[in-house]
Amino acid sequence: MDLGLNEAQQMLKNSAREFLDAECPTTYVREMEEDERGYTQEMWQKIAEQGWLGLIFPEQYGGIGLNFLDLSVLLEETGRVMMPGPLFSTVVMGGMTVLDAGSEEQKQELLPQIAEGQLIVTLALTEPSARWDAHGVETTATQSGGGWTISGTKLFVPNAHVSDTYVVAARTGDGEKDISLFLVPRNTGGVSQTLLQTIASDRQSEIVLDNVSVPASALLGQVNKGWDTIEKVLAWGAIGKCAEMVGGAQEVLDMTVEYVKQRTQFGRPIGSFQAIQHHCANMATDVEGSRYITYQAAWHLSEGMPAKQEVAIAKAWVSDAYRRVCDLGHQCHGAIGFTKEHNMQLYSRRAKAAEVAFGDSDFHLEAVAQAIGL
Amino acid sequence: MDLGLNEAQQMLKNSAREFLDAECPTTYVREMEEDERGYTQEMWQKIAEQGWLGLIFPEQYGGIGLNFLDLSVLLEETGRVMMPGPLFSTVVMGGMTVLDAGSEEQKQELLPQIAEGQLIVTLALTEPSARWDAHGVETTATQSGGGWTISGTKLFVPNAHVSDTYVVAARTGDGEKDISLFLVPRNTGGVSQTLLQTIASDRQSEIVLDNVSVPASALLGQVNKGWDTIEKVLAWGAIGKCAEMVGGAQEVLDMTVEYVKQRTQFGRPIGSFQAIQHHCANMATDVEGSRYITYQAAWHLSEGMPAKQEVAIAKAWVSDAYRRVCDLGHQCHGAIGFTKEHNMQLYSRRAKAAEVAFGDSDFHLEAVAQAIGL
Amino acid sequence: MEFKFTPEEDNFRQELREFLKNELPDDWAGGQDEEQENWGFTLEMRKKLAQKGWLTMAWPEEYGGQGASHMMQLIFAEEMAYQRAPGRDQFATKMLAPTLMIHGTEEQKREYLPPIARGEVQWCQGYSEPESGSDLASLQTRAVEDGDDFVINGTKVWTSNAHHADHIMVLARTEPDAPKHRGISFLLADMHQPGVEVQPIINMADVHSFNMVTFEDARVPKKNLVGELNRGWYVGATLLDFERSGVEYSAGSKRTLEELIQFCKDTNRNGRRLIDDPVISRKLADLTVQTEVSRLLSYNITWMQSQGLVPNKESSMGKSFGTELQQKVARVGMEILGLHGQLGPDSKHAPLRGRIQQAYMTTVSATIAAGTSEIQRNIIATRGLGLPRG
Amino acid sequence: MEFKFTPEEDNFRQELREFLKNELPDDWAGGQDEEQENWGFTLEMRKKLAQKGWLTMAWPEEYGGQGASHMMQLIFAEEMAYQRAPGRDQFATKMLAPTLMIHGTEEQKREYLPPIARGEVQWCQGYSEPESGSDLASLQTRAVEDGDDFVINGTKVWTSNAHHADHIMVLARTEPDAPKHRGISFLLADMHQPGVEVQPIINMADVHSFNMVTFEDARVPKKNLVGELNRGWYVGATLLDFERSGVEYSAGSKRTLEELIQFCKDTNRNGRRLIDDPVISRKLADLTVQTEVSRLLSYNITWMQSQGLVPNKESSMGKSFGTELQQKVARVGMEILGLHGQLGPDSKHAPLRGRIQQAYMTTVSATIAAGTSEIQRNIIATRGLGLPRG
Repeated sequence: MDLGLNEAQQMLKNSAREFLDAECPTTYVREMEEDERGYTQEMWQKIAEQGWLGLIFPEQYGGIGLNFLDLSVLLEETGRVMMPGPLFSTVVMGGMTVLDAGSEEQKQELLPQIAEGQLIVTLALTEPSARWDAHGVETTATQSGGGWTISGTKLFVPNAHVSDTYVVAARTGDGEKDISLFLVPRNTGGVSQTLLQTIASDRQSEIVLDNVSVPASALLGQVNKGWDTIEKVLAWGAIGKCAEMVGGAQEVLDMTVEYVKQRTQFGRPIGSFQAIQHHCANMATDVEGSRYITYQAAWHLSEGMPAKQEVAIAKAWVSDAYRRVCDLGHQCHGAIGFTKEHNMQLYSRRAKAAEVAFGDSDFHLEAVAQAIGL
Repeated sequence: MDLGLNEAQQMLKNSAREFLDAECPTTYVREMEEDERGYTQEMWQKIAEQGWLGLIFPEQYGGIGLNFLDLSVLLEETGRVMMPGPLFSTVVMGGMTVLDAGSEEQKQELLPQIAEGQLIVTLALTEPSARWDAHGVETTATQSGGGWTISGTKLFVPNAHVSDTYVVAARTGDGEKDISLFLVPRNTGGVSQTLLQTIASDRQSEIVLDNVSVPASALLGQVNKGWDTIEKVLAWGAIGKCAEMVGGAQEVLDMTVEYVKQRTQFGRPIGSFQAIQHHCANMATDVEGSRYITYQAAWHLSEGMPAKQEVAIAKAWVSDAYRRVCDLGHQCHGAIGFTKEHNMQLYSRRAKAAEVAFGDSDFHLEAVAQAIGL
Repeated sequence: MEFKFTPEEDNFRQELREFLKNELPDDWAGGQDEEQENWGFTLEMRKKLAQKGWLTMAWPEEYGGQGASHMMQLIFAEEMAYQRAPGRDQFATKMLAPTLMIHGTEEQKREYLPPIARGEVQWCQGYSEPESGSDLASLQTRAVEDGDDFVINGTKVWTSNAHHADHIMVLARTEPDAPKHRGISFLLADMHQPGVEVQPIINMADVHSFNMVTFEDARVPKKNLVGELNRGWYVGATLLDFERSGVEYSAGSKRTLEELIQFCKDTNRNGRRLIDDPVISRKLADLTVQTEVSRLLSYNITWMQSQGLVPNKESSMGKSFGTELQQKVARVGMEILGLHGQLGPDSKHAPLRGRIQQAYMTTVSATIAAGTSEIQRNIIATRGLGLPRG
Repeated sequence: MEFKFTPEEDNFRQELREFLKNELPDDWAGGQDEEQENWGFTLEMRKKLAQKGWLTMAWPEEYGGQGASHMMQLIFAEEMAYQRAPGRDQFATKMLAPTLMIHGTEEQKREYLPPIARGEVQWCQGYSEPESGSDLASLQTRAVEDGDDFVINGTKVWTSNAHHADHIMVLARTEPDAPKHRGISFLLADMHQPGVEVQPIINMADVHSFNMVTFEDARVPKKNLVGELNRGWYVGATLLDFERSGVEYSAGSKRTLEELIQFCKDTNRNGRRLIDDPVISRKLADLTVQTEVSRLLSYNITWMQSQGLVPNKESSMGKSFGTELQQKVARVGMEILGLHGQLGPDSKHAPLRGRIQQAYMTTVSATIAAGTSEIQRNIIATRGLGLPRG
């Protein structure tokens, strides 16, 4: 048992924090909420220069060769400052899918581009049914003339508006898990993309694929074997999201503690009132529990160990814990916290989006029940 | 809408409180916890003299002719002081069953005796399966030689050790609700009764009926129609129990408020600490909500109106609310509250028994779901 | 006891329901009344409700009421909230008017009540200040006597509907040297005068609901002092109990819950109706129970008022329970909607036209506005149960 | 990071498990160690555990330990709690000993630690008094210097295992005129002396677990003063952090939860296995998650100790979370058992031999003993987060 960061992770964490404190203040986050793209190209290039986009890719693909645990350390920091932009979708949802399923050629082609910030990729998985299982994939791909024709509707696809390439999960057989993955450039004929209005002011899209033709080389991995990769990506996504949430929750706790120390009512700081103190204590306990339960799962994933139960436990807990932390944060902040100008609500809106991403606690409690044989 | 007691109810409440404060102090309750019968004959006679045993029976059966709402007002008071003895089982579970199902002759014979304190009756319904539906009745009664032979095991029968007569629910046909009721004197051959060790130190028994022969006249109501009565009795029982719980919860609140006013720590009454204040506020809100939700159902039952939803809502809420009130009462009392010598634990143990009697919140939430068409 | 309405009351509810059915657009799902785009419709509805005499039913006839029962007024409030119908000015009808009837002069009542009854005015509430929220009595807005007037300087905040208001009730400090509760007066000020400035505050749901109101030498005639000079705190507290005593909390929850239940009956997911998922059905049953408790807590307040009793801890119980329930309903709703819960009202994929998402965001303020849940529990404990102040 | 045990640690757990399997009766379901009928077995087990060197593994060898890692000790504590095995004297091994290693003199360590390591003694904790519970520092038991001794007078209460104890650690006031935290000393007293009287306190589960201990001119040699005179509060606080830092909370919950899950798999109700009831299965999954969180909160405390860090808010988090979870597990267990949950251990109809019912009653004290949940949250907020004291 070792619950601490190693030296390299601590350095990564420190440098990320330093970079983000300088480059990603909430003024930037707020600007990006209103911005059409949702991030600046300048910031994206800086992120690439930090090596974050290739952090988890092996060196032969232009990456740094760190592991998922290291990536989680980074995501805790990006979550802390609510860093806008397609890092999560490009690296965790796009890049790691390519890394897991792609042919050597595909990896050689795509991963270095991602690492350099030249290629933005996302995963188009969920559909209007909003299911996380293979049944949820109703988009079909059929072979035609040496290539494939894909039709269907994808919903809640993050950063599809700026992604150069979509990894599209499509049904290629009648078996439950007969799902295959395809690389579909955004500008392919028949692809239309519409931004959704979401609670987190993030950039999720509806993608309609209307008889979209792609060549045989667009197939990522083997036919009907895509779901094996998706299952891994869902676990990475869930725990990567947990790491972001831990960072966000910690920041909400910190900002709340700061606020209740300085806000005075009845002639004393409101942080001296027991009700407020207990709210803060509950928040702190939730943050602490969230952190270890997240890193336990991240470590298992990082080691390539079976982690169904650990992942489900983590996402079930953190999804609710972050929301509770925000609820109490709001309660401690009073009216100022739900004004648009205050940062508190930036976090609580993102907490809701993160809660439902990759399955909420209802979904993962069901998975826990299955994992322990209930 | 009228949420207040009428004058007669207020008088009943006042006189009950006066009587119980004098006759049923906690010293008596504690003595009776250790007593084999669980109450004194002297007290029983006094209760009969108060008219409580016949309160709800029509005057032609030796009763006072008050209604179920009036009875609920009384039960709130008996619950407040945890009055020991078979009043609830004799009146609500025994007497009201006879009143609903019995022939004129049976009512003429039994009810005046109950009202006078001469006859103690209980309902033997639940079995080791602990189900509250008709499927739960596996005890059988078969016709033989002009009478009936009854066999089976009843569990959790209140006050069976002192009841002269058991109303036994037994299966008399293959249909789901082919249940009939029988009057079985305790001393009938083949009846054996064993006291159970229970959390509330109340007096519940296992009753084994081993080929018990009763005459045809033992049938209460019609063959295979007993479940109609049982459904009513379960509603009366649930809401009568809620009324007791409201009384108990109010007393727990009162004793807790009293304690936290006088108990001093850190140089001030602990009731001046916000955490304790908020515990007490939550208790008070639970008591208030419990009272109105109980009386709403009691009024509906009293008026003979359909009340499935009101009953289920009340028992679902009050079962949990009373337990919450006790939990917080304990938390405010600290260590002294879970010593045997303190009254707090007398209430919290009874709260648990009342919670599960006539269905707990899980059971009744399911009933609510059905009632609103979920 | 009687847990039903009289035939007359039932008839009135029916009449009101039909009126609203006729007046509200077919697809009416409620709106943020105070937003500019809806304000015209709000005023129109107000006029019509006033013509029916419904805005102020329980008032004495001399002030524009009908001397109806408190229960009739509760039914009006409940049904309006349940139907999410616009038109009520709660600051005037629910809060100011009953306070004026207790503490106001005959002249004040005659001046201010009839226009409210006629639906001609909008009031707002000048209570909170940037440095005085939960500790309202520490407020620093000053009112200084100057001839026949008070001259007001200071800043009020979180002032809902100030941008539409004609009048504001202002708690202002008139005696700076007195103990803080003893130097406050309750004044009725005209919003349409120089020296009153209104700045919008946008909330997290991107709605302009609150405002900041700044007074710079604004004037209030002395006859607009309600209650005694320097005793305004007690007038203001009376008003707060009225503010917190609403049946609106449970009515709103009930409506949203019913819509959720219907949605779960109508919607399939993973091959079965949502309602057939036992975890979902359990959550909805649980909320049904709590909504019923919330309803009775608020009925009790009205019943007490009808008996001439003054609800106090009961208002705080109803308020804290009701607003926490509103948050639970919104939270469970979001849980049920899952990914779709993220979608705003303008999205074609948004279930229930995005109402749940809006409720999720707007109810954040429910346990804070009109006194936080913590303050309510303080009140229940100290004023209600007699626990010593901390 | 590494979220697994080393092979050596796994081996030790396995060895301990097998040892306990051999030593405990086949149908061992745990007992109330401190009850008279079980006490002989407790002492027997203690001796055997001592012979294995397990009672005090992480201690330095010179005091009877083995210099093993904190994690090894955690495994011992976790497994013992999980198996509900008797024999540990937590007052000595978990609380007093690590405190003595920090604050004790060499002489005290040499005198008191080896007997603990050999399993020869029982300690108890003389902290609370009738008028000093949460406000422990207000304690009034007096210790007055008299020659080479202190003479103690006063009353301690809620003293678990005092009726079996050889020694008691006493917080006593040695300087009545100092500020309350600055006049307390930490003393080690012999229970077997005139002037020490032990009276039983029976708890709501009808178990003799607590006692009242009265000192009437009892004597403590001055060499038994731990830490400085009048600075005992800080010694005592060190001990409290050790007391609250246990993995026992989660281990106990884990065991009970697993038994409940097995029971739900084995038991049919209403024609299906209990476990197939989605509402029940959801509750069990939820508790599984919380038990895991509780486990990691306590692992973190041990990990900090292994790094030479001093857990403080972490102990209070682990304690409050862990004990509240114990209550939830017992509550859910009772919900699942329904009517049968009422039955005590002696009833033939009692599921799981009445353990759930017993847990339901005994865990009432969990959030009160060793500092209430309210006190833990105060500590997290003030000492942990730096919020100003109220």
